[in-house]
Amino acid sequence: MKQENKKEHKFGMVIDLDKCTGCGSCMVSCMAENNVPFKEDESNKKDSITWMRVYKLTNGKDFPETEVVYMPRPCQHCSGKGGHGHSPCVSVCPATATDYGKDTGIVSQIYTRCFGCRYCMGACPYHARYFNWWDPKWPEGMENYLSPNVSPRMRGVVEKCSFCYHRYQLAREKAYLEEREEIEEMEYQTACTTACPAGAIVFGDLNNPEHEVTKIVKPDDHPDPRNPDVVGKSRNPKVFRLLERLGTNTKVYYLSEREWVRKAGDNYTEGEWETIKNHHGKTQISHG
Amino acid sequence: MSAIENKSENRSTENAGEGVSEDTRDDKGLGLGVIFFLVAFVVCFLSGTFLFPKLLYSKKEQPFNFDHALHTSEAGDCEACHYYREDGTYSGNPKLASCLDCHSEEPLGETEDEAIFVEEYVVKGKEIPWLVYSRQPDCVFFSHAAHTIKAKMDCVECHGHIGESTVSRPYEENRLTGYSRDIWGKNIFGIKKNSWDRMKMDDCAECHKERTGHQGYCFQCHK
Amino acid sequence: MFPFCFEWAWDMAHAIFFGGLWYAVGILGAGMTYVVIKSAYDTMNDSGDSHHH
Amino acid sequence: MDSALIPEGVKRTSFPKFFLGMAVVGAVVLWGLIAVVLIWWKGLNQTNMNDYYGFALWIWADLAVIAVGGGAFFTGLLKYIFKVDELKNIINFAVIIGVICYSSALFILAIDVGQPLRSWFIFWHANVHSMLTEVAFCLSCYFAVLVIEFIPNVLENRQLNKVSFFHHLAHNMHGVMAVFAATGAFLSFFHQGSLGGVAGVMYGRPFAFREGLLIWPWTFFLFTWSAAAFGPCFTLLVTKITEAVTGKKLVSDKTVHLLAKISGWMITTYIIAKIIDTIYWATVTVPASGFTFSHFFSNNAFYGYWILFAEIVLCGVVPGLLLIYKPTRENSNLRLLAIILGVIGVCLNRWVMVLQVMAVPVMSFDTWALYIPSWQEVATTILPVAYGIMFIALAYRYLPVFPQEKELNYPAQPVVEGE
Repeated sequence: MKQENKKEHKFGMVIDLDKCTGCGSCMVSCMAENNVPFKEDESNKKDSITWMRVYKLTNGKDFPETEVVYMPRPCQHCSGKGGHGHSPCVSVCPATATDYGKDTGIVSQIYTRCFGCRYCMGACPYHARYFNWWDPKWPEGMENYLSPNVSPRMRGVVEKCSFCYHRYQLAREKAYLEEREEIEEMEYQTACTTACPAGAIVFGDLNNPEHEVTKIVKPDDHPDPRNPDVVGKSRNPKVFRLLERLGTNTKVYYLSEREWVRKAGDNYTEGEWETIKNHHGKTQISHG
Repeated sequence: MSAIENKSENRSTENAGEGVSEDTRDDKGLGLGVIFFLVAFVVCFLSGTFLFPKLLYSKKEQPFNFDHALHTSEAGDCEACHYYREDGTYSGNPKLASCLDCHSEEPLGETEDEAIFVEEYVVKGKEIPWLVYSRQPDCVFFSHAAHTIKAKMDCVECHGHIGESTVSRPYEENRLTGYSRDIWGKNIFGIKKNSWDRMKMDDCAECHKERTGHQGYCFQCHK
Repeated sequence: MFPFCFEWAWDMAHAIFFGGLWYAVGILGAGMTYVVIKSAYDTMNDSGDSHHH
Repeated sequence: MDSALIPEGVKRTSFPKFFLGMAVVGAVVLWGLIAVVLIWWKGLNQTNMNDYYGFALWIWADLAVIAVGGGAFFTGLLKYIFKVDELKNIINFAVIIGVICYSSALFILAIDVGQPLRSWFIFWHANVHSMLTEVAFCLSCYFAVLVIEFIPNVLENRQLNKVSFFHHLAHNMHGVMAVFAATGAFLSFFHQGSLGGVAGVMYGRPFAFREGLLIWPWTFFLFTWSAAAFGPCFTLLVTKITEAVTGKKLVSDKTVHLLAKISGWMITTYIIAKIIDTIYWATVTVPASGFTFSHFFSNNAFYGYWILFAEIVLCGVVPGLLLIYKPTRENSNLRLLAIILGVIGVCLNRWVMVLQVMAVPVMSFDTWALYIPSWQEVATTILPVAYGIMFIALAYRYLPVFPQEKELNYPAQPVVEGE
């Protein structure tokens, strides 16, 4: 009976920023999939809800050197310092309305438990957590199109991306019926992954070497020698994480050929980037 | 507390008036206070035990009576009507179409309920608005497959002996939450004797802890 | 908050946090109970002039 | 009209005048209550908070009133545990200010949460690892302590004290007050600290994050220390204001000088620790996360180095030095300047640790976020001030708050000492 929790997964994604066109399909599919409410007037982005948000970054250079990159940002599902599950938001929630699922690596959010103190929002540097400032108001008839697999939220609670956890629940349910132990890689994919027309998002189990995401990211289980709080750093020199140096240990990785994009993923003091950027290339060689 | 206050108020007025105190008077005040306290306690206790649950829950009747015992003897076990779909999800209460596998516009029995069923629902082609005793809140994900197939649990463990019932008891709805009373349980103190007496998160966790060694992460049962 | 709450665990963190908390609450409760009972006792044993000291 | 309720041997303004004053302040309270009803009815969309500003004006107000309310626990600690007997002349008032501050804090928290009816989850489903849980528990328990400390003073009201039981209760409560004060000091230490911890543990926010001792970031200790240091400043400031309004001397210079001196040394030691913390943070913690110190104080319309200077030097070092140097401490104008600066200083610190934390961009492509509170937020923040004024006015009028009042204002009459 204990088999249920025997195998630990670590679901994560890698987003190829060079493929992303900024079309916004991921945002739209996410909102539709997860019953995300919207406002009549969406012009103020600071109080509207977009679990998956696409940021626009530029290299700050004048024409003709101007380059633009679009960066989709779901909840980063941080595993926290040292990867022990104390993500910035989970450890601060006073009412245990969010936890770190050690069996999946997914950071949950339970709307009926949350009482809206918003401490988690303050603690999250990615702005991945959103508050329901209003009760959701659906246009006439749209309620019938809400997904029954995702519970709707009420005003006054925090919500965020769940890596479409309900899809995992449903995939597992099917596996149970067919008396299988495990689900296939393609049985559990997030809405944004499946919606991306460019195929920029790859989702899977970072603990499973067969999964595409693991093949791209090649996560290093050893702590970063420069910062013991950081684990799961990618051994692919083209892959980086957002604000990796803070030790949040996100499970959303980004991939880009362009150096300025990789640099934009974190903060570096003057001259630091030059010493850090090739770090992984070096360790890879020394590891053989 | 009230006894003491009664007494001291009593005393102070006397003192203001006469400047002397009499112990007998004091005792009387104390005695009244104790009686008041006891009466208040009994009133609160009784109303809390008997009146409060009546106020908290509204009783609703099912559209018509459903005889589980009769159906299981005719149609087979639970899964004959409450089956799994191909994608692993659980069908829950059968739709009218399933009923029509056996029933038709010709009543199968002579009961009044059969007559209501045929006239109101079969003839009109309307789904039966059953009130589901075990309906969990929106935020709950429950996989029947995980429990009955993977963990090989029996329906009775959570649902009790509903399959042997001949009458549909009234559905009790919590006026505040809108949830079925079967979630909290019949016992107002939340005490349970059988595994099916309650369907709270605590009950899920208790069983999970016992059988899997962990009460589960939030998303195991929430959506 | 209580051992029968869902989140309760018999671990060090809970022992320290709630140990300290219930200890403080216990002192406050016991102190107030003592004071109220003693005052009730004093009131009953009052001689006519004692409360004007 | 209400002369039977007024403490014996002291003079109070006429009832109509008192009533008029209360009505004016009451109007402000009413304005605040309208905003409260709006917020509870329509939700937090009535504020100008947003997803960048989950914590805003209210949390600042919360932290600030608790910091300045720290005078109650620290004065109680000195009076009952360290037996600084001179402070008996101001302890009642310190406790009253504490009760006002803490009830306001709890009230602000009740309007600040998105689902007020679920507030009990913080207790029932407590996550012991969250600093906010510690805040909630210790705050409510400490508020209970303050109420317990305030009860005897209420029972000493001329009419209430005639009730034999109340008379005994007040007397007996004084008898065991040291136990309550010790428990209060314990609770206070933790909740003042955990309020500091709220910011300090946010390791996703480099502006707030601090290393520390075991599970407690340095801000934990700095907050406790600063509340103990600046709390008495606020007690003295409110005493000064009350004296100015009533036109009476209520606390003797000796007591004031003593408390000012203690506050001065506490401020000075605190500010040294704060400077060390800031330097360590700026030179070690901040660069380790890839930031430069200047990042936090530039490229925006409001937060510049001025706020750091104002908090640490102008409203920290200056009042500290003014209060430890005897001639300036005993000069009433300079002392007043020092305590005003001190109160501003601690409020600024709390502001920085809440609002600036939210304003600073962390992701390299993010931008500074500034916000202006809505009138509903302002009204609900002013509400506790008005409520405090009413509370103090009522307490001063009907309760024997200042044991020295008679002796300082009516020397001709024979002095009858109370408990």
